[in-house]
Amino acid sequence: MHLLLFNIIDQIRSLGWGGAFELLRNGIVLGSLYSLIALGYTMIYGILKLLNFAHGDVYMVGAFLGFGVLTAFGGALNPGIGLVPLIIIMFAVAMLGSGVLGVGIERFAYRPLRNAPRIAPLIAALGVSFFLENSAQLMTNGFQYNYDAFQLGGKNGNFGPLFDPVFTVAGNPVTVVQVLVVGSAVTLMAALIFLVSRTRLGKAMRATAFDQEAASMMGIDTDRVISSTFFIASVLAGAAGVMYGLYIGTTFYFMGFLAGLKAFTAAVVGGIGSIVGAMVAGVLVGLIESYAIGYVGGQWSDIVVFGILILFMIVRPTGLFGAQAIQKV
Amino acid sequence: MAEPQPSPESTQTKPLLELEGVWKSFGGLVVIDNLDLAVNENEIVSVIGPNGAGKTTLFNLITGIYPPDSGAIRLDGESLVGLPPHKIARRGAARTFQTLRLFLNMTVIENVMASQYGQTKVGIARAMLRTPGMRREEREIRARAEEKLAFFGERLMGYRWDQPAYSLSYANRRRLEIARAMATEPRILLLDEPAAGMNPSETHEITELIGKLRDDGGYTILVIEHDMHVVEGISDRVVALDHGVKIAEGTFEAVATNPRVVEAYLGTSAAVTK
Amino acid sequence: MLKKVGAVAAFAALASVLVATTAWGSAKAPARASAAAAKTIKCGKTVTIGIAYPATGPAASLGAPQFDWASYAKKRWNKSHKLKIKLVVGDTKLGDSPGLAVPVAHSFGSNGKMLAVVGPAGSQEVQDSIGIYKKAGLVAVSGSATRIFLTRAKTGNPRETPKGYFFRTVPNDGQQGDAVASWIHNKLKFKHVYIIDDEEAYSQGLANQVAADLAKFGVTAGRNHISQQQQDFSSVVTAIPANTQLVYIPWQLPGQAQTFYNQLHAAGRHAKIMGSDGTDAPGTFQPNGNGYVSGFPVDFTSSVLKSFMKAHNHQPETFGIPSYTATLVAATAISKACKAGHGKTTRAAVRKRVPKVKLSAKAGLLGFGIQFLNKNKATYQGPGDMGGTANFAIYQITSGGSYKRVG
Amino acid sequence: MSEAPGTPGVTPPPGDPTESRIGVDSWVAQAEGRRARRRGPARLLARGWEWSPDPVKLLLFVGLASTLPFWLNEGDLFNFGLFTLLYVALALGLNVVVGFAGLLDLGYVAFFGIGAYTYALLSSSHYGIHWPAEATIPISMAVAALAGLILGSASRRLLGDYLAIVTLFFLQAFAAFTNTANPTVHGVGLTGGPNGIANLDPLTFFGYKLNSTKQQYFFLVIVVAVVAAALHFINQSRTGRAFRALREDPLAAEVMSIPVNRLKLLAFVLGAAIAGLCGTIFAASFTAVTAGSFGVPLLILLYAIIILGGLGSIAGVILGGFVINISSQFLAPQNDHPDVKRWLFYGTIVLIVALMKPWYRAVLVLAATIAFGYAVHAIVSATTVATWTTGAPVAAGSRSIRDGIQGWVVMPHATATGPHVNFNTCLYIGLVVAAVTVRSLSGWWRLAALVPTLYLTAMVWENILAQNPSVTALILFGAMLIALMTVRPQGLLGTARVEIV
Repeated sequence: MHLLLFNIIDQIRSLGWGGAFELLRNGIVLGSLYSLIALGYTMIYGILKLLNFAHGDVYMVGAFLGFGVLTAFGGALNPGIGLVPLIIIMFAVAMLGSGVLGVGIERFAYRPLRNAPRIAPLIAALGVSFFLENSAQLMTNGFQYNYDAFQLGGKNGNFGPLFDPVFTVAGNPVTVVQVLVVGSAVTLMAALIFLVSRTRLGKAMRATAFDQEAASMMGIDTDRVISSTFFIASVLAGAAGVMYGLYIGTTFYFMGFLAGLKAFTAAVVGGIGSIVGAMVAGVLVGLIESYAIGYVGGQWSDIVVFGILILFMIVRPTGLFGAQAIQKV
Repeated sequence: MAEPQPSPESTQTKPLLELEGVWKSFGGLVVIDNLDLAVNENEIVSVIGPNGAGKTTLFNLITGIYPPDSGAIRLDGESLVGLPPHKIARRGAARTFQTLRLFLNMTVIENVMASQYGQTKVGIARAMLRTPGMRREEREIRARAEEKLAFFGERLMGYRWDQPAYSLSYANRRRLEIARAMATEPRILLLDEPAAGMNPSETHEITELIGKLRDDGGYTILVIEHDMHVVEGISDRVVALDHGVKIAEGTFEAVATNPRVVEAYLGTSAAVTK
Repeated sequence: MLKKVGAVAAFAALASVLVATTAWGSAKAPARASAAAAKTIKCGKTVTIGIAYPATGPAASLGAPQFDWASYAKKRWNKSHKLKIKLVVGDTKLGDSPGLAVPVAHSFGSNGKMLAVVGPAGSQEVQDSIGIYKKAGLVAVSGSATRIFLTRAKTGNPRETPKGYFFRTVPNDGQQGDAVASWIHNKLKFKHVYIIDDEEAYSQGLANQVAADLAKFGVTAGRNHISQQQQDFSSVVTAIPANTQLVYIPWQLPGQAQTFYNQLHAAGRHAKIMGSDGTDAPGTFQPNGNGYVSGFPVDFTSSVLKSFMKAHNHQPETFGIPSYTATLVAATAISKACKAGHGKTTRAAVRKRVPKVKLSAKAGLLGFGIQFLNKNKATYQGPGDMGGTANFAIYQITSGGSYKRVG
Repeated sequence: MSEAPGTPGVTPPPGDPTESRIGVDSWVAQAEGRRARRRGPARLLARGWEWSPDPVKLLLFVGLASTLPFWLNEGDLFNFGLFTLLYVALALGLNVVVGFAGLLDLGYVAFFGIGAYTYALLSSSHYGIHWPAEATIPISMAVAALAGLILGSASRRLLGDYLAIVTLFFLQAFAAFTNTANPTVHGVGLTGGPNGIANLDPLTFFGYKLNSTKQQYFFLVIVVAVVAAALHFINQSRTGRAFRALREDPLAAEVMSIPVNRLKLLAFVLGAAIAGLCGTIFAASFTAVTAGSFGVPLLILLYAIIILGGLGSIAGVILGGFVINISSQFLAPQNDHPDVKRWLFYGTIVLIVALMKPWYRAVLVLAATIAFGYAVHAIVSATTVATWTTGAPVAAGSRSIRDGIQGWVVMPHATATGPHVNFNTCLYIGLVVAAVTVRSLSGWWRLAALVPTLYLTAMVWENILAQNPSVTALILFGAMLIALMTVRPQGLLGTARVEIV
């Protein structure tokens, strides 16, 4: 233990400020992906009190849809259309496709269980997750598929414009794709906040989340509101999937599980049901992970992340932004 | 935990349940405001007051669901402050809930047997081996449960024992809650709106029952009630609360005609004076 | 009363079951084990070989080429031989829970027609299940279990396999580690190396071996770990010291290695990168002129390889080639045993044939002929390992993506 | 909505017969009597099950389980018998936590792992310690129980989903600890890292070794019987009632003198101890422990078992264990029963269709599907190149089945080149879409849509699923969970729970 601590200090010193910045950057980029997925968990939990275990797999499907579009246009090395329209189409198809998938999952797996005991939809969610993950394995033969995003738009297999530096801090570049990921994540989150706080649908969502029965008596079509929530949540996950593909460069049928778990963690740490909480905590989880890998070492990173989270949950069980519910008796 | 022995002469002079200067606030909102309250042995005291007066919070404070911010709560001279609810139940304070919290998927008799946990002591090791002592205690638990249910006449007897609690009607659920509270062998019963949602004949019946609980069962009773017929019919003493403050105390007539009480009920004096 | 009688009866039944178990176990257990090995099996027209590989779970992408190559071996064998072979699949779910190598071994052992097994894939799977194969008298020929001690005879290591039951058609970690380390030290003359393993048994074993060898040469080697489900390596890249000349990544998933290279490069690092046989996949792992890989000396011009790639329409995965070879070894041993037994044979007979099988470099697709050792050799090899010139080759990966053998 | 005349078994309600009885509790009480009653053997079975006393049920289980070794070979005994019982025993422990006490514990598998590792450290050459089972079993159980106590007391303030999350983190941290951290103790990695610990001793009781699968199986039969009996007794005791009360309403239970926190801890500890016991048995009969063995997939499997059987029901858990393990074992590729798989698959589909009422609809659909298949096959073979219809079914069994399938289902030749590359993907997605469509249609439209859907199902099975049996098992497992939940959320032997009335 003592030795480990010594190693950490040594590592911090040897990486210096440049390394610290790099880890910060990596953590924020990864964290904004976690945030986007966590938003889905937290919205669905908020409205249905359901932990949608299948959400991570919707994200995986989104990544594959983006890959499908890329392949349909000739692949990253030889795209048939310009870079910007290509990326826009990838996002559009992946977001729409994941959204429809999310609505379908809700309609056929969860809606019949509205009045069942709470554990039933939870198990159905596990079933959906199993189904999606293994279907993806069946379709992909278990291989990783390369977006080749690094070469996207580049000449002769060199790095494309996505990996040009936008600016550098202490010699550490921040690339276009990193700005793109964080920027679109922030845009999507801003749009979401606007939607929830300002629009009719948002009001209906909040009302349904607060009391489904009362909301339906007030003339709100709760089924439609729930469908819309699933749609929005899945759209965000789909977008995250494409961003991941562009940033990391691969998709993999198994990728939904761990990302889903981390995002789920973020949703809980943020205070499940809280939208701002999910955003902040997503970035936080990304940062913890990044610094744990950089300073403590890869083999300890999961233990550090989960250990911190266990401690956090025990000290503050309602999460960062979750309200302490007063028990009505 | 030994069952509290009915103490000798001292109870005559000392109240059984005693609250002294109890405060409770939630997020800055004072719900119970410097409340003093005493309930004597074998007495029926009613707590009345408009919605939000802090009546149910009072019960929650006594049974340990919330701790008071300050003040003392004593049962038979011993402080209850800081004890977890199950220990308070063992000391002899049992309650029912306004919003009915039965163990719905358990059978009627199981509901009553379950709440005898505090007075019984066979652990899992003996349960696993099904020792004779364990089986004897099981029989005793069952007998006591049947005895409590018998208090309610035919309504909770016979074939009803083995039916799930959710199959009971509303009135019978209220009765079962009382039986369940009785099974913890309390010294004081806290009944939270026992007549709520009942029709006139059932209300009449419950009024009689509460009297019987005191007379035949020997319980001391603190009751929250909105129905003034019931309050009039059962109370030795009435305490009126408004915004956590005790605004009146005394006989039913005295309290019901108290101007502050009338005012607290928003001028609907008709409701108070029938 | 009824309950009491019932309870007493239940306990009596339990007790009698216990007694029965005792009597049965002590009498029959040892006798049955050798019976399975000696049982006569008719060869008929088709003989059965089991193939144990990870078909599902996180390592499924490793299992797929192994199965494809083994199936290809079956196809080619059946085209040119009268005695056909049939593959029975066993899914060991490497890395998933619960690991199924042991149940698969039990199933194979009880399959009355089975004569030999290709696999298991992972070294720890071999170590977990070899006892069961031994009991059933089955021989296991693995195309990917490379841990050294599996084949070291009588060195007292608890991970040693019983002699004559386990064979492999890959050179082991010791050979690969030596080849890699001496190449880094002697040819590249690098002084600062960073080693990252993927926390799987294969990867850790190889990484430890290379680290130990490099330490002997006085080369400093940093160490880090990633997980097999990880795909964002940017923070791992950050942790690599700036003066690092070569990053050694003995991983199992070539896709991961390629992603790692891209991220390393995107972060502005210029260290070379070196993979192992796990990442030896010319279609996937293409570090653009900055990489090396240690792999099987495959003859890329071979017509068999070309027709495989055509038939399977996916990138030229070479990780599965030793499973092809292993299938041929098993099939050859069985056919010889069947011939010797005039259409009948036993598992024991097949098992004894395996060490005598010899394949030419051309037939085996690997750049060396197959012949098995009978005793310990040099520092690392032992019975079950291949003798002769079997070793890993070092490839440089050119900027065009083709592999050029350099060592 | 009037009451059916002459409902037996319940005394008729008193009072005026013209009075409305809906909602009156005597009316509610007779709900059982009014329910449509089963007929024939199903009813006899249900009656017999309800009436037989509990020791008889236990004897029935032990009796049936004990016959297994006489008609299964060693491999099947291991996979079908030993595995099932191991899952049953594990699920019984999980049932204490989830079913009895209503705590959503997602870290349960970690205790199983702790038990297994404890055994591995105490009975192997890893540290050269070879203690006998009579010592290691209590120690493993105690260590697992202690871990349960620690996790339980750390998270005793947490409820519901929060508890689920903390326990899931615990499992992940345990997996990371055993697989990757592997701290060095006495010069040896404590957990062996990803290699795990191999060559464990067999369970040895007072010098007597349980070497063979049969011995281990019988030992496990005894363990399951004893654990089931003990849990049954606990369930019937005051502790069991307190657990149920706690599950129903923790606050009311606390107020009714039940020490809720201590009981939660007790449930955790009890579950963990059983998991620890299973861990030792698992480690000993696998002769090895590997970090990967204790992860989320196993957890999901166990949850599936207890939920399929019916939460809180001991008999249900045993039944659930049998159904889940045996069905997934049949689908596992190494259990080489080619015909069984195919018959199981088509049989299930025909059975589901046959349950349709009235009967002539079922016949119509089946006949139409068969005709549809021949028509499609004829059209495809007449209009396209030969490779579309020359594929061969995998492991078809007898020649006639093989020919029948080949002439009915469109099966492209199994080369993944040319126009067939995306055929399977399109087929699969098409089936999912078709199934969803059938689900949302009604009446004759549904019947009409059912015909091509059934045919697509057969095509997907022959072209994709039968070729990838291991993945198929998992896909069908997921689909089964969804279907079961929508059809019968309380599980097979569970009683429907009422949450809000």
